[in-house]
Amino acid sequence: MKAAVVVFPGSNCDRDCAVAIERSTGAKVERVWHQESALPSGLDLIVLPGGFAYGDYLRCGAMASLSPVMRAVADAAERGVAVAGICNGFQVLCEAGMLPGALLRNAALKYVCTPIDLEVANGQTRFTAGYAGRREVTMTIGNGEGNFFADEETLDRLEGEGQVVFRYKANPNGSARAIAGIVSGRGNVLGMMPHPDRAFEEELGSTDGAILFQSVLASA
Amino acid sequence: MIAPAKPMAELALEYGLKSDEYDLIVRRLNREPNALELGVFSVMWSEHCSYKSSRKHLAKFPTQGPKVIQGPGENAGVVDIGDGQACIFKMESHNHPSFIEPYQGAATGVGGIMRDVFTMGARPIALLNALRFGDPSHPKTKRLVSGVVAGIGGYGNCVGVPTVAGETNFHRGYDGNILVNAMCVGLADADKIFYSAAPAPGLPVVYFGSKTGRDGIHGATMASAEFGEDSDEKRPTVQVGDPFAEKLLIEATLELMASGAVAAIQDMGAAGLTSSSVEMAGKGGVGIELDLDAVPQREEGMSAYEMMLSESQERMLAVLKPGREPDGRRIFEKWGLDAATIGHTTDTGRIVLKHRGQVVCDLPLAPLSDDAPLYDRPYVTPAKPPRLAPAHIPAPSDWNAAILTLMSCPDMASKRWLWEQYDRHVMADTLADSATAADAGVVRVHGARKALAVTSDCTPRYVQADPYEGGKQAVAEAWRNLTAVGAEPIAITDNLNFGNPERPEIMGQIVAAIEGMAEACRALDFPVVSGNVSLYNETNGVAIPPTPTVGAVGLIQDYGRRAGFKGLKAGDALVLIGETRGELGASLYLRELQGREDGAPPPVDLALERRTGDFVRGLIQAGAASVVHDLSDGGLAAAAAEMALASGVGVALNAPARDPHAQLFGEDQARYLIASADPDGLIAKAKAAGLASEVVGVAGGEAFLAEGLFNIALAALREAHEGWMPAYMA
Amino acid sequence: MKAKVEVFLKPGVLDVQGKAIEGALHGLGFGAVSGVRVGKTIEFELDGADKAKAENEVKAMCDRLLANTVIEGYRVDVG
Amino acid sequence: MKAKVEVFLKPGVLDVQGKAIEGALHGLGFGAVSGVRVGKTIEFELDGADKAKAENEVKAMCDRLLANTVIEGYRVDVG
Ligand SMILES: Nc1ncnc2c1ncn2[C@@H]1O[C@H](COP(=O)(O)OP(=O)(O)O)[C@@H](O)[C@H]1O
Ligand SMILES: [Mg+2]
Repeated sequence: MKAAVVVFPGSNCDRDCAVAIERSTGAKVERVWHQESALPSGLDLIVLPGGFAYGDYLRCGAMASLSPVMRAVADAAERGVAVAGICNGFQVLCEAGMLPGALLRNAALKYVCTPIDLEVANGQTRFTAGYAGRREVTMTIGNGEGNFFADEETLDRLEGEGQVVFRYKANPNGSARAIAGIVSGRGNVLGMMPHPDRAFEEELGSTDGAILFQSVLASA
Repeated sequence: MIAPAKPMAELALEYGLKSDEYDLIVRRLNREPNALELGVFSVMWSEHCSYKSSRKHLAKFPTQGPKVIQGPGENAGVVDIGDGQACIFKMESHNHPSFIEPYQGAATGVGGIMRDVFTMGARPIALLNALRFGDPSHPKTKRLVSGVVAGIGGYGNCVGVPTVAGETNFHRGYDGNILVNAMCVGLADADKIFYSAAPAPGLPVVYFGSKTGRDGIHGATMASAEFGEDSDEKRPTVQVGDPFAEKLLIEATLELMASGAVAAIQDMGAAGLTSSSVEMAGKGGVGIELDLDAVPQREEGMSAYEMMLSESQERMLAVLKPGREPDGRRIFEKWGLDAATIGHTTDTGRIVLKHRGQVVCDLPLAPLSDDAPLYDRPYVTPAKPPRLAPAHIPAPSDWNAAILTLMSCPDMASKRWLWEQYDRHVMADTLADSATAADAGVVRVHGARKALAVTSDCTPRYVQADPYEGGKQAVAEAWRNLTAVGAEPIAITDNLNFGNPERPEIMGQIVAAIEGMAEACRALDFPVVSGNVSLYNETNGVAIPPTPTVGAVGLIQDYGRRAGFKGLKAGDALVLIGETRGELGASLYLRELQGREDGAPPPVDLALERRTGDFVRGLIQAGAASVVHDLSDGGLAAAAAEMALASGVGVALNAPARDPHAQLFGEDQARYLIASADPDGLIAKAKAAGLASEVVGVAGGEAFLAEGLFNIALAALREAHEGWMPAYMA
Repeated sequence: MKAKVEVFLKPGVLDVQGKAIEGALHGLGFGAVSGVRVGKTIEFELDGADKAKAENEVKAMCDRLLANTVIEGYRVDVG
Repeated sequence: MKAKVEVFLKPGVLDVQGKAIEGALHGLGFGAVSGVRVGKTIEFELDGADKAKAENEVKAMCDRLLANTVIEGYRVDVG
């Protein structure tokens, strides 16, 4: 099993993601600089990590979505490789048009870092199958622009097609329909604001993130 | 506008030099300096760079110890944490800038202290901040709080270093001068620590990071006609932090160091290029020559003076090993940083600056640092206030109300509103943070079983009442907070915030606080390895409460054996270790419930402190205690209430027979509260160690109570404790 | 040439900043204010002399980077 | 009445966003761009008919809330 974590200038959870995947799955993880135009071969998972790529200037994820590596990421997604954008990575995926919607400023206009309970809205995806029917998981969030927005029609479609994967039990940032994470129509591209990469050991308060990485690699 | 022919002696005064200091410069040089040279002297001889008022007394701190690798004098202190690893840390103030522009002031404070740490080769792994604001009702306070907090979060969150602990006080004494003290803790290999001394002549001097603009140049120095064509365009501007640039700078710096190209390195902090170049050459005993035309510039037409005094952020200066410039170029390009070779080291012992083809400054280095003025400022030793006997302080008439008032007063209330704005979890090694209910932040040493505990402490009302005891107490409380999580205290950094040292009573506070701190450091084997002094914190002749903030680091060998104050279970006994006489002088109770700030602060018996702490730490390390809380503000009642709230279980305290208010609210030092299922066993152990101990209560139910005194539903207590700050900030 | 781009949220997108500012203005006693919307301006210098060409170029910048057309509209002004 | 406020960083104050955007535009091949500065616009409705009075009121809003006059300047347009 093999995974890659993309590193943009300003990414700051790239190490966390690599460590979380290694510790929870034993997979080999390579870090790929954003200027690369090709990804390593034989990947089962590509992670776009959290952080503040390009300082989050202009719009979160906007400049990163134009990095050379993103073309290769989109191609891999086309081929069905699992792609997970976590926090800033979710923002990058939306900006790149690989996921619908956008992430706006939090309703309270403040950054918020807190442990949070999530409802597993779809336990059938390759990212959530490992929860084995569990409906509730816990992770932490840390974001200032995690307020998911899409027009009503898109939201209806996301819900109708089972593309909403995680929902906040208590909405921390004003996200439409309390959405915390979604997948693409084909189900292989995940975007989520909570951090599975900070929930992979008991000492960190939760191991629910480890299960997410385990299930995606089990599906590969 | 000042005429170009203005005498240098007059300009010197404008630059903040005293006239005898100016005379000294002329004697040393055997000539008058030019305006730029004068600027260089004024910066190097400023209080900030030369510590001229405090240096004599700072020498009283113990700075050595078996674990100290580098004490004060470098960018940050370095201690040995075993396994070939070192912890590098320092605290620094950004008080004045934060008052002027709270967001940018606080943000650049965080950025500056991080640079001090990664300049030495460490990856920053934790941030702390100690904040003092004015009275909540002061019209400026709310805006300052929200700006400072957003700035700290905005910078630290973006760079990706967790902010894990801190402290926040409010007092009218800070109405006109808030304090923003930021601390950074980093991790490095003990054999890969980098210093600022340039080792040899003939080496390239490389500038990298952001471009230089006209940021933060002192206003008074800017009016002079000598420097400007268009003075309006050249107004000094507030420094703006770019955390994105800082993140790139960290990665590039650590990569450059790993490449083996670095001979010496120094961040550009206060007085930017001046102090970094003077210090690198001066410490190395070499000379330095810079071509200012090569400096990456953000604006057109910058003068040499502006470039040398600019405080633009996110900039570094490195002396590279011979032939290693290509390594630098490759790395700077990868990270998208501006960079240039701007000069070289020489063997002249002088600093020579060239601009537009001319030598604009040529000074011997020695006087800049060695001859910096050293003042033995006159001081008056502060008078000791009287101890207050419990009988002379009224008990509350309504105990329920008293407890609720205390737990919701600005100093005691939960600071969730602010620390929820800090990323406390990035790097995925945080084991305890502001949300955890532990007396210190705890971060793992990445990949190891060990962890670092970090805390910042000072109780300004004690220091105000008795600077000597207050200084002792600040160190003791930091030591106690580390101990309470099970850590072995290693060393401290400090940030001495005071008023105008030219006033003998303020100087008296400084001297006494330093002496008290030094005594505690000696008694607790807790050396000072770095620090910062911030003086002149006063408005209209009214100084801030003296605030010597202590930042401390300790080591936990096995993070499986540590403590916090959450996890109290119904049926657990609460055992108090330590003696309670009921010290209410300068206590929170006295201030919040009696409206008085008089009396002597609780004395610290350092030998007892050490014995008690060693005992408690031993229990934690042996796995015999894991729910532990030290007693501080608000005494036993506050500590028990915090344990109950954190654990979500009620606590019934025993109602003391005599002076219950003094017993419950007294702030006697060297005390810990431990949850125990076997209180008799614990008390026997304490007795064997020669320590006082007793059962003071039991956990259970859903109320915080003491029979016959108070009985408050946990939910109501929580609402009071959690409610104050969000309501205030709304 | 000088270029100026104004970027604003599309009508259907909740403007949380605008809402917060409106609340704060009311709190300060400016009760006559309503419908606050916050936008961004991006100004820069552009080499070249052909105005029409420049305008097209700036529009391309907007589509590719300066605006997110899922949530934002823009206006371009070159001259 | 409609009011429009433009808030921008004072000259000489580092514009961190502008700097990053400029780099990104160059990276996308828009090399002719320089001196990027980012500002904010705040637009709203204002009750009342007296234009001069409104202008003064909006200026007061700027000084008290909309602009951080330590580092920012502003332009007001009412009509
Ligand atoms: N400015 C701040 N930044 C981060 N954490 C803070 C800040 N102010 C207070 N806290 C957190 O709130 C908690 C209570 O603080 P305090 O009462 O000062 O603790 P102690 O009495 O143990 O020194 C601690 O976890 C502390 O880290
Ligand atoms: Mg404590």
